[in-house]
Amino acid sequence: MQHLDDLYHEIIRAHNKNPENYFKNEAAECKIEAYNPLCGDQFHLYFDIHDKRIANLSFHGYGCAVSKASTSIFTEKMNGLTLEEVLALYKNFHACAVEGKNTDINDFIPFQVASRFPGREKCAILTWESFKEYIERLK
Amino acid sequence: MQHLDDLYHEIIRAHNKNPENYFKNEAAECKIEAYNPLCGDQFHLYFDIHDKRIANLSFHGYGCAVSKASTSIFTEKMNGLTLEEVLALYKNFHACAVEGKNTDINDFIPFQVASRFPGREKCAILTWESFKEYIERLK
Amino acid sequence: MKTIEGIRSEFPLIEGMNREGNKLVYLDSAATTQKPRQVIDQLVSYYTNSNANIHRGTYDLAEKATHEFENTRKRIQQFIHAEKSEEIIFVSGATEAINLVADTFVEPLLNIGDEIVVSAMEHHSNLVPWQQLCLRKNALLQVLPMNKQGEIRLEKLADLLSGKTKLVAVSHISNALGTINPVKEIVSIAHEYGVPVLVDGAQNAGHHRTDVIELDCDFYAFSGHKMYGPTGTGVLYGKEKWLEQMRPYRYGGEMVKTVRFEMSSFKELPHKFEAGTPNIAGVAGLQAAVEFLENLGMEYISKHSNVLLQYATEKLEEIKGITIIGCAARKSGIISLTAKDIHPHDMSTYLNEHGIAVRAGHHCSLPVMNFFEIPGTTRISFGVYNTTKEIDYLTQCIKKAIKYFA
Amino acid sequence: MKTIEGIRSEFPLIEGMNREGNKLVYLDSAATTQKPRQVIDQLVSYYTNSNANIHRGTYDLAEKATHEFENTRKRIQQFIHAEKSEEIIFVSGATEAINLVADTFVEPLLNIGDEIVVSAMEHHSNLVPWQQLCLRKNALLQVLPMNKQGEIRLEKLADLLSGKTKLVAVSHISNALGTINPVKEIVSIAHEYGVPVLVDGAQNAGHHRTDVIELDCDFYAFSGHKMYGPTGTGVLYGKEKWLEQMRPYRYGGEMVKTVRFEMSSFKELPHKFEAGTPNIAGVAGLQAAVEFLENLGMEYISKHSNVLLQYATEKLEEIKGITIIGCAARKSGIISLTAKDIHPHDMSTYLNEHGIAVRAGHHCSLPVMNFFEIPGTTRISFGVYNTTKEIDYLTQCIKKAIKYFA
Ligand SMILES: Cc1ncc(COP(=O)(O)O)c(C=O)c1O
Ligand SMILES: Cc1ncc(COP(=O)(O)O)c(C=O)c1O
Repeated sequence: MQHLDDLYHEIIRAHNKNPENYFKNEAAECKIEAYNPLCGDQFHLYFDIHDKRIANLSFHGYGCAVSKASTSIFTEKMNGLTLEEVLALYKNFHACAVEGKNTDINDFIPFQVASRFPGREKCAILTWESFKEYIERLK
Repeated sequence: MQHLDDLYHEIIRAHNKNPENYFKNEAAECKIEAYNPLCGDQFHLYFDIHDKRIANLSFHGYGCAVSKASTSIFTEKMNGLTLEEVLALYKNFHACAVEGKNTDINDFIPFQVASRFPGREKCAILTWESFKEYIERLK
Repeated sequence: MKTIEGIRSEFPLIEGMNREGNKLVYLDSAATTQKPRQVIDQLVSYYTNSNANIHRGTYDLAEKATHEFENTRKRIQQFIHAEKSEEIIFVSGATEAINLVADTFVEPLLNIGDEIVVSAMEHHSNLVPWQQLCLRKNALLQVLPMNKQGEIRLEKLADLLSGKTKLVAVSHISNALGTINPVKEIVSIAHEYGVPVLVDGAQNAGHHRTDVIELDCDFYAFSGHKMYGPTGTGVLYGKEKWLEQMRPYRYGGEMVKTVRFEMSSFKELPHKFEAGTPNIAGVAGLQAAVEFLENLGMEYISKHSNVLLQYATEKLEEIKGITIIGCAARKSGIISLTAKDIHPHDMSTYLNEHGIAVRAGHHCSLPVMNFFEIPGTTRISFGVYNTTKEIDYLTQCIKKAIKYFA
Repeated sequence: MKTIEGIRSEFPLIEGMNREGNKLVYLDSAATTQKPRQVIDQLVSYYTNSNANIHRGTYDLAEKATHEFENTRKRIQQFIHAEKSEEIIFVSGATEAINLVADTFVEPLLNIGDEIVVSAMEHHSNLVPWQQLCLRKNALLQVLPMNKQGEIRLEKLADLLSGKTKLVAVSHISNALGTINPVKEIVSIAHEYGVPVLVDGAQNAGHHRTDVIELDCDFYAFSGHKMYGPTGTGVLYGKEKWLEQMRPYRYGGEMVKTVRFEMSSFKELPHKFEAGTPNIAGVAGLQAAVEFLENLGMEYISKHSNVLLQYATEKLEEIKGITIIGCAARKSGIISLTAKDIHPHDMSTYLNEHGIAVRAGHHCSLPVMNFFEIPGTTRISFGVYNTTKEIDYLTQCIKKAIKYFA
């Protein structure tokens, strides 16, 4: 169970049960779909851009505990950031969740082990990747 | 060597070295090609039909010792026979060379072992099969 | 009589992984089965005693290899009760078998506006080849619907058939739902309209008796690795009359009679379809797999699978929050389920940590998932080595998972 | 340093067949090589420790199987010095690899009156697919000629190339003659005309270093079973830019991204080309074969083959009545010969009775036989296990055969 609790850290389970910013916002300026065909996970992200900063970020959809918690934390962290800041944070998260590196952001730590679980390497990074691709296309 | 001498019986080797009725006869009424694409063996058979009997049967071409000897003996045996007699003789030879059964025709006996040699099952029967197919199409 | 312990002990992986306090409850036989010792031994024996290229050799070793290979063809013929061994084509798997029929049988018959019928519960391997063929040729893919139990709506078939229909392609058993389809009835209806039927037997061949004459199907495709045999092997059965009229699938060594630069002629059945050096060792292993199955007896195997199915279904239905997807009246040893609020990947990760191997996802059957409006399921599937004790352990762990994620 | 006895002892079949007064001199490695113990062991180990279906599993076993499979891809990439592992496609053999390129790369490019160039010494597997494609599309098959030594007449290539040429297909090494072709030069000339080149590397990959970057070829095809690996495995290397633009070869599981009844989308390289469950165990065995080759060192292997070639050529040329077919300046370990008045099948049967396995016939290269105006040859081909002592024994037996049939 130790091993399991590493992946399903209490923070992840908590966010999975009660995700932050979890609502549809069809009136949003920007909408993104994050979709993983392998497992069917699918989140819709809703946000506006005010003064070059992300605003009113929310999400809705379906996914595993890891991807849902990761998306929930994503919405908490990204709200209010500039695109440059978003990219910097993406890099930090990627290093932690995909490359397994240490991070200075406490909320990211639970995702460090995700990449070591069979078939789960994409769960943590799904939303982050889709968002990054979106804003890179914006530039 | 015992084993080899079974396949390459002295009769087979003799016919291979000095085949009977071995000449081209482009003026013949009937010409048949017996060809085995697997090994490239190719004989041309030449003959006429006089009074419903095979006449002037000869052959020419290229093949292994077994197929050449078998064709040589074929020309000896078939010459002068009616089509019915040809078929009867074909059956006798097939039983001996393909099915490995005993035969009452001494010249056929050396071919009885042919079918047991790797990859050689078709050598003995090649000409006989082609001839049989030809006369069946005649009917 | 075989005991279940005796059968389990014939599987080195099952044995090995359950040694010394480790645990493996393998419940993913629909993806691939584990291999009995005699199949593995046969591979070793082939490479140790018989290895040579076939059909062209004039030495003992090549003769032995060729003989074993052609012998397996006869064994397979008897195993599926086909009429002639020439109707057995060795391929790399069910997917290749189906693509072969699409390219060389249906493609030349298919004109603009023609139709192909598939069922609503096909594996991608028996759906995408037909879909892509239809797209390429401007033909229409018709879908034979299913009901909420996951059963084909047989009464709809006749409506879909017409002079334009060139093929019906249907699975014998759905890998996503476990449904055993009424293939014999489907064939009989299709034949009334003169339409040939391809049956995807991937989930049947290793688990229940296969009788292509009784089914009267025109083609039957299956994979060796799902019937306790080696990966990279498979069989396409086809009625001789169809195989005769089909062009070769691939060109190369072994399948030609004569070759000149201007043209070539091709060998008779079955070699016409077997270009290049085949998976000779794999086919030897497949023969051992068939022997394994026949020794156990297909009746025994089928019954064992049914016992597990009934037992597991009952136990799982008792668990609150578990929904079984697919409750056809006739099912094989496959159970797809969803657990309220728990994603299939979380469930399978949880079970994996407890030594249970199940599959999570869409099982190469996205349209089935769309039909049930779910993104995926957790799938449990049985093999000859599974026990009711393993099912008890499974249900216990699923209950714990539900608590864990609550 | 490895001794030849040490190497021989790694081959169970060679060892086993030479025990207790029995004898096997295996001189048919161009048809298929024997397998070292580590390849056979790897198959056993795969089925005993890792067997699961790949790319879709969320349990340890499936993860292990997937990891091993993708790891082999990287090993193969390094082995042939390709740039990216995505350029390595697993197939069932060289024949499938070539047919794949014919169907998905050349076919869509080929218009009426277009041309494909093959050499005069191709194996049927690298001739018939192009011939049949040309016949189907009303295109022209051009033949790059060879001289009486069995060497490609390189100076004729430019004459055959034009804007209409869509591909040059040429073997790295001729299986019928042993000629090592100037592939690098052929590629460079073809590229001057913008024509891509497929190299059939079936006879090279297990015997000499392969460097697709240095050759700069566009496709490279080879078979596992001819490089000490399992049957039913093979590799197609293709430059990424070409593979990207090609349509999938087969449709089914593993290669799709999304599927709806109306349409599907496909995965990225290399999975786009790998529909259905692949030969997972075979690929594991192929990895062991590559390790075996790399441990011995391709340089050592190539040198060993060259020593045997020189030695055997000298000895055989001394025998009256023997003619060696194919005397190119650059040859691999393959010798085709005819013996005056003795049919190749009689020769091979005679040798078989003395425990020597050689091949007799046209070696799937009928046009080569026609060129030399012979119906077939007796072919001797070497592997890492062959010795000069075996060649002495061979020549002695050939001499006896000539006497026997005299
Ligand atoms: C030069 C060459 N190309 C292609 C092939 C075909 O290989 P496979 O039969 O393994 O597909 C062979 C082997 O027979 C060969 O020697
Ligand atoms: C019903 C069904 N059809 C076809 C296939 C494809 O089989 P393979 O991947 O062995 O080609 C499968 C297995 O995944 C299956 O379950």
